[in-house]
Amino acid sequence: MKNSVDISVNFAGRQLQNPVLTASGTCGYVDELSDFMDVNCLGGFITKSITLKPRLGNPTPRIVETDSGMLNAIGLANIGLERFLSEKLPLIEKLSIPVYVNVAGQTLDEYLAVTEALCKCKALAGIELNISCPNVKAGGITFGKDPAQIESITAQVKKLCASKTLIVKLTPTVTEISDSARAAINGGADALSLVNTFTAMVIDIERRKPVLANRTGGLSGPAIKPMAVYLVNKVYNDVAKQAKIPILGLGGIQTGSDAIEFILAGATAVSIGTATFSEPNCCINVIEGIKNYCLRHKLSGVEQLIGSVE
Amino acid sequence: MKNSVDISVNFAGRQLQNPVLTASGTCGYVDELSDFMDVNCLGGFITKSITLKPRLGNPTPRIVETDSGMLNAIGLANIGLERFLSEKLPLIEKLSIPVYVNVAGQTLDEYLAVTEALCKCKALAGIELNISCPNVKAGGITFGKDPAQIESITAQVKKLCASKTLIVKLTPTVTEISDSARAAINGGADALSLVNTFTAMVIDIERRKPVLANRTGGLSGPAIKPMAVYLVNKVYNDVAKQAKIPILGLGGIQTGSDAIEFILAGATAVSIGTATFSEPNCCINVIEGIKNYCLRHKLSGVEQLIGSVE
Amino acid sequence: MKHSCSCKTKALAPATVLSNEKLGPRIFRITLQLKGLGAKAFAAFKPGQFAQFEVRDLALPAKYAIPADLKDKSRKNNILRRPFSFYNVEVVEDSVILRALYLVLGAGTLRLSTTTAGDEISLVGPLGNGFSVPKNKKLALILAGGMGAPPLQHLGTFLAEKHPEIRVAAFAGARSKADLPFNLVKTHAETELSFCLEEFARHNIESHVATDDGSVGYKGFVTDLLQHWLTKNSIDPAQTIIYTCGPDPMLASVARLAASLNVDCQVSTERVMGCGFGVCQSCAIECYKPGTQEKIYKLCCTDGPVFDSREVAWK
Amino acid sequence: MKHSCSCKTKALAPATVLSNEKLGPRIFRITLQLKGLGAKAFAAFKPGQFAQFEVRDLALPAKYAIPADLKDKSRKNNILRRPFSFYNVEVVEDSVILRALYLVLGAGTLRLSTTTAGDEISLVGPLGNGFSVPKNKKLALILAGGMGAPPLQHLGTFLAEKHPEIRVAAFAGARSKADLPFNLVKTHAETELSFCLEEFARHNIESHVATDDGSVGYKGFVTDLLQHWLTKNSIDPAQTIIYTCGPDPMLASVARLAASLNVDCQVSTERVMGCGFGVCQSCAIECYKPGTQEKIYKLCCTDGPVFDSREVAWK
Ligand SMILES: Cc1cc2nc3c(=O)[nH]c(=O)nc-3n(C[C@H](O)[C@H](O)[C@H](O)COP(=O)(O)OP(=O)(O)OC[C@H]3O[C@@H](n4cnc5c(N)ncnc54)[C@H](O)[C@@H]3O)c2cc1C
Ligand SMILES: Cc1cc2nc3c(=O)[nH]c(=O)nc-3n(C[C@H](O)[C@H](O)[C@H](O)COP(=O)(O)OP(=O)(O)OC[C@H]3O[C@@H](n4cnc5c(N)ncnc54)[C@H](O)[C@@H]3O)c2cc1C
Ligand SMILES: Cc1cc2nc3c(=O)[nH]c(=O)nc-3n(C[C@H](O)[C@H](O)[C@H](O)COP(=O)(O)O)c2cc1C
Ligand SMILES: Cc1cc2nc3c(=O)[nH]c(=O)nc-3n(C[C@H](O)[C@H](O)[C@H](O)COP(=O)(O)O)c2cc1C
Ligand code: FES
Ligand code: FES
Repeated sequence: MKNSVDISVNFAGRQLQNPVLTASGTCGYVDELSDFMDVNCLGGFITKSITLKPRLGNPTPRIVETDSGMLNAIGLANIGLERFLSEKLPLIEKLSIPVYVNVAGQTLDEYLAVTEALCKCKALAGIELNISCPNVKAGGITFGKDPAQIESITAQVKKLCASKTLIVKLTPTVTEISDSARAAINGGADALSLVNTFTAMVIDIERRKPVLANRTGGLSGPAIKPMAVYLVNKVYNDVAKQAKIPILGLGGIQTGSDAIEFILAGATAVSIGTATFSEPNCCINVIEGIKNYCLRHKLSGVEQLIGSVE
Repeated sequence: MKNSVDISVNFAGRQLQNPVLTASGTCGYVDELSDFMDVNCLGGFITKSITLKPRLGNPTPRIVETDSGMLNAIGLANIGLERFLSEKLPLIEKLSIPVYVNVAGQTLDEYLAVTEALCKCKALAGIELNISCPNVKAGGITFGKDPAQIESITAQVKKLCASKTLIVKLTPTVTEISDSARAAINGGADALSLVNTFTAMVIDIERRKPVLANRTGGLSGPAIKPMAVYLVNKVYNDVAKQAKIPILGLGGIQTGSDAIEFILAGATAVSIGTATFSEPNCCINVIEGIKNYCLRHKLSGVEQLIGSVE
Repeated sequence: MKHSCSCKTKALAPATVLSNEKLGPRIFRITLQLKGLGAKAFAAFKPGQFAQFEVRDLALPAKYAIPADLKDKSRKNNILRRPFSFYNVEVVEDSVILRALYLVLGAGTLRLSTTTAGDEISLVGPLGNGFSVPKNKKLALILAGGMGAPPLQHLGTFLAEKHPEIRVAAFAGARSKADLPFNLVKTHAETELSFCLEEFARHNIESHVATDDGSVGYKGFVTDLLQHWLTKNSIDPAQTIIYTCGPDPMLASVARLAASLNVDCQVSTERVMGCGFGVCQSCAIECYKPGTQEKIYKLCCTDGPVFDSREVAWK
Repeated sequence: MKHSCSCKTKALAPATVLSNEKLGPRIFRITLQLKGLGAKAFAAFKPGQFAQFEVRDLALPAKYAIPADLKDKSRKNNILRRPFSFYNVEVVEDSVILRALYLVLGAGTLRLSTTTAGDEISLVGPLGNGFSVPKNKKLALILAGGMGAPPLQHLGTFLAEKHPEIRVAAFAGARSKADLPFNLVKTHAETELSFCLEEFARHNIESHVATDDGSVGYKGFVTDLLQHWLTKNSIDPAQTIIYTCGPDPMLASVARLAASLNVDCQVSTERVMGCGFGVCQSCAIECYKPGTQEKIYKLCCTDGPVFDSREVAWK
C-alpha cells in the first residue's frame, strides 16, 4: 500500500493542500492553537467573526453542554476590525495557507465597511459572510432567513471583494435551504458554507430560567451532524452541483470518517468547529483520516468523492 | 415532605391524570408495552400513525443510530384503518385513559376519510394530525411546510371531528414555526404537538450510499431536545399562550427533568418517543420524576409551571 | 402481529457481570447473572430468543486499545440498546446465569468489551419467539454460520436435554479457524473433517466444521459440508428439521437446500433493531403472505427472529 | 489577550490513573501519571494552573449507585472536557504525578468517579496563568473556600519550598466539617480554633478552619476568621499578599477585605469552560479595563483563572 496521497482540492479557484479548514469562532484568529497543531498543515483557516467595532459579546453563561452537542451564545465577541488589522494580520501574513476572514455585522453598512477594509489585505484569501449567527439582536441571522436579502447583501459585498473568494455561510433553520443557496449564488457567492448552528434553548429547571444569559443559543457538535449532512447533500443536488459552486461542509465533524461523509454528500472542503474544544488537534487528525481513507480505497485523491453518494 | 401530589393537567378541555403521553410511532397501537408498564397510568396514549389502507412502510434499513439520536424512515408502516378499528379499538375501549389516534395520509381525501371514521368511535379522545412526517413521498410534511395548507387541512379535518380534540403535529424544519402554529390555530386546532423529527441523513462511507434505504430520515432523541425546547417556548410566547391553546411538547425527553424543561418552556403535556426504545417504562419514570420535582419544590401541581420560564 | 398477551413475560432488569473474557482478537465471552424479577423472566428463556443490552453508559476502551478500523466508529455516543443471543442459560438457585459470545464491531460492542466482573448491565428480555420443535421430528440438523453460533449451541443443549428422541448433527462454518466461536477438538477419524466441536461433543452431538479458507475442517461453505454429509447419511425428510443462524446469504442458501430436500427449516435472522419489542418497526423483514407470493413485512424482533424458511422472501 | 507565543507549552496527552479514591460522600481523590510529552509539559505546571480532563468515554456508575439528585443529570452524553486543578504536582523520574480532588456534581464527574487504576484519561494542559509571587512579599495569607482548596494547597507547598522568605498562613472554610477537603489535625491550643490542616502543617504552615455551621473550627465565614486572626497578628500591607480560591461571593468578599486592608490579592476564578485554551470565548469574566471603570471581558481560561482582585468587576 502506498503511504501518501494527494488530497488537495480546488476550492473556488484556489488549490487547498487538503480539504480541512477551521470553523469560524472555534479556532481563534490565527495562532491560538499552535501549541497543538501546525496551522500551516491545514487546508485553510477561517477566523472568528470580525465586526467593525470590537464587541464584548453576551453576558455569561455563554455556553451549555447538551447531549452530544453544545449551545453557544457568544454574541460575536471579537477584537474588532482595527485591532484585527494591526495585531492579527501580521501573523496571518506569515502563514502559508489561505486565510478567510469571517465577517459579521449589525447593519448592511457594517458588513460593507469591514469587507472593504479586509479586501485591501493581500494576505487574505477571501471572506466568509456570516449572515447566520443566531446570537445577536440585530443583523446576523435576520439577513440570512430571507432569500431576497441574502441575494442583495451577497451582491453588495461581492462588488467590494471581486478579487477575493466570497464564501456565504447559511443558516440551516429555514424551510428551504436550497432557496437560500440559490439566492447567495445569484448574488455572486463563490462558495457556500453550511451549516451554522441551529437555534436552541436549555432551561435550568431549578432556577426556572434559561441557562444561557442570552436565553437561546446555537446548537453545534455531533448532535447536528446528520442534519448538516442532509442539508449539504440537498444543496449540492438542488443547486451547487449544477452551478459549480463548492460547498464548505460543517456541523459536528470529529473524525476523518465524518469529513468523508460530508464530501460524499457534496462538500468540496470541510470545517472543524466544536470538536476542536475537546481535541485541539482535531483538524490534523481529520486530515490524516481522510488520507487513510483514500489510501485504503485506493483513490488517487478526494475530488472524485465530492457528491458521489448514490 | 408530602409524598403525593396531583399532577393532573387540563389538556384542551380534558383532564389528564398526568401530563405524560406516548409519542406516535414509538409505543405501538395500544398495549404493546404492557409487559413494561401499566398503560392506564399514563396521562394519555397517542397511537402510531394510521392511514386509510395498510402500509408496508419503506424498505430496510429503516433506522440508524446517530450521536445521541437516531434517524428513522419507517414510512408510516401501519395496519390501516380497517384493521385498526377491528383489532385495536376493542383494546382501546378497555383503557381508562384518553387515546388520541395519529392520522396520516397521502392526500387530503385520505386524511378526511380516516378522520371521519375515527370520529365515530366513542372510545377515542381525539386525533393527532400528522402533517409533518418527513419519510413518505407524498403527503405528510408537504402539507406541513406551508401555513396556508396547514390552515386549510386543519379546518377541513376539524369540521369532521368537532366533538373531539384535534391536535396538529408540526414539523420543526421551517423558517418560522410560529406561522405554522398560527395557521393550525386559525384552522381550528385544539392543541399543537411539537416537534416531529428533523430531516437528516447518514452516509455509509464504505459503500458510499445512504445508510437508510429511503436515503433520508427523521432525527429524534436527546440530540434534538434543545431545539425542541426552543421551538415550544417560541410558539408558546408568540402564539399559544395568548390563544390559550395547549402544546404537547416532545423531542428527546428521557427524564422527569426533561419533561419539566418542556413544561417550563410552555408545554401543557409531553410525549415520550425514542427514549421508550431503550427504556420501555420510560413514561412511568418520567411521571415519577415530575411528581418528585413538584414535591421537592413544594408545588401544588404542574399547571403553574407551564410556560413559567423567565 | 398479535400483541394481545397481557401477562408479563418480559423484564427490564439489571444484570451483574460475572466475567467478560477476550477469546480472540475481536471475540468476547460474557457471563451475566440475573436475580429477582429479571431471573423470573429469563428462567423461561428459549433457544433463539435474545435480549437487548444497554451499552450507553459503559466505558470505551483506552484510545490505544481501540483497533484502528473502529477508532472513528467509537466516537459515537450510543442511545439504543444492542441485541444479543445466549449460548447458554442456566437457572442456579434463585438466579439465572446467561452466557453470550459477541464480536466487537462498533461503539456498542467496544463499550461492552470493557465491562468487568461486578459491573451492572441493564437487559430487556427475553425477546423474540425462539426456535420451536415440531412434533414427530427424529433428526435435527444444525447449521451455524459465524456469529450465528450462540443460539444454535443453546438449541443443541436444549435438544440433547429435552428431546432425547431427536438425533442431532451440528455443522459450523466460518471464514477461517480464528473466526469459529467454538472449541475445536481433534477426533480420531482421519479424514479432512477430523475436528469436532467440544460444545456439541459434550452432549454427544456429532459435529462438523467448515471454513472458507480450509484452515480447519472442510474447505468450503457449511451448506456444501451438509450436502457432503447427506451423501453418507440418509434422512427421512418428514422427520427431519434444519435449524440455522448466520449471515443472510447463508440463510438463503440453507433455505434453498431445505426446500430442495423438502425438509422443514427454521432460520434465525438478524436485523438492525431500535427497540426489540415491536414498537419501532425498524426490524422489518420481507416475508410472503402465507400461501401467496405477495410480499409483506414481518418484524424480526417479535414475529421472529426465528422464521420458517419458506416464509422469508430471500433477496 | 496576547497569544503570540509559538513555543509549545501545552500538551494533549494520555494520563494513567494510579488511584481514584472516595474520600467523602461526593469527594474523590484521583492520582494520575503522565509520561513522555505530557510529562514534559506538566513538569512546568504552576499552582493555580489547571488541566482539561476528557470524560466522554468513561463509564457512568451503575444506576443504583448514582445519587437520586444526579440521576437525571447523568443521562447526558458528554462531549466537552472538564477543568480541574491539582493540589500536588510531582516530577518523579521521567514522569509527572498529578493529584486532584473533585466533587461529584453531574455527568462528567460521575464518569470520572468510575475510573480505576490503570485506566487512561486524556488531559490537555497545563492551562491558565497560575498564581504569581510578587517581589518583596513577606507574608502570604491563603484563603480557601470549599473545593477552591486544591490549587491553594499546591500553592502552600510551592511557597514553603521555593519561597522560604515568605511566612504563610492558611485559612480554610467550608459549609461543614464533611465538606472540608483537608485532613484535620487536633492542635494543642485549647481555643475554638483547635484544629489545623495536616496538608499545611506538614510544611510548617499555620492553618485555621472555619465552617458555616461550626461543626469544626471557627463558626462563620473564612473572611471573618481572617479578620479575627488580624486582631492578633499585625501585618505590613505592602509586604503582604492574599491568595484565594472558592465560590464567587467569597472571592468578592475577600477582594473587599483586601482592598480595605490595602493588601495585594490574587483570586482564582471558575467559569464554565468550553475549551480551556482561549478559542471558544465561553469563559468570559467581567473585568475593569486597567485604570478605568469601563467593563471589559477577560477570559478565565487564558487571562486567568488567577486575577488581581482589583481587576475583577464583582457582581
Ligand atoms: C436477534 C439478534 C441476536 C444477535 N446475537 C448476537 C450474538 O449473540 N453475538 C454477536 O456478536 N452479535 C449478535 N447480534 C449482532 C449484534 O447485535 C451487533 O453486532 C451489535 O449490535 C453491533 O453493535 P455495535 O454498536 O458494536 O456496532 P454498530 O456500530 O451498531 O454496527 C457495526 C457494524 O455491525 C452491523 N450491525 C449492527 N447491528 C447489526 C445487526 N443487528 N445485525 C447485523 N449487523 C449489524 C452494522 O451494519 C455495522 O456494519 C445479534 C443481533 C440480533 C438482531
Ligand atoms: C479552572 C477550574 C478549576 C477547577 N478545579 C476543580 C477542582 O480542583 N475540583 C473540583 O471538584 N472542581 C473543580 N472545578 C469545577 C469542575 O470543573 C466542575 O465541577 C465540573 O466541570 C462539573 O462537571 P459535571 O459534568 O460533573 O457537572 P455539570 O453537569 O457540568 O454541572 C453540574 C453543576 O456544576 C456547575 N458547574 C459546572 N461547571 C462549573 C464550573 N466550571 N465552575 C463552577 N460550577 C460549575 C453547573 O452549573 C451545575 O450546577 C474547576 C473549574 C475550573 C474552571
Ligand atoms: C463557541 C462557538 C462560537 C462560534 N462563533 C462563530 C462565529 O463567530 N461566526 C460564525 O460564522 N460561526 C460561529 N460558530 C459556528 C461554527 O463556525 C459552526 O458553523 C458550527 O458550530 C457548526 O459546526 P461544529 O458542529 O463543527 O461546531 C460558532 C460556534 C461555536 C460552538
Ligand atoms: C421510529 C419512529 C417512528 C415514528 N413514527 C411516527 C408516526 O408514525 N407518526 C408521527 O406523527 N410521528 C412519528 N414519529 C415521531 C415521534 O412521534 C416524535 O415526534 C419524534 O420522534 C420526536 O420525539 P422523541 O425525540 O422523543 O422521539 C416517529 C419517531 C420514531 C423514532
Ligand atoms: S426492533 Fe423495534 S419493532 Fe423490531
Ligand atoms: S474556555 Fe474557551 S475561551 Fe476560555
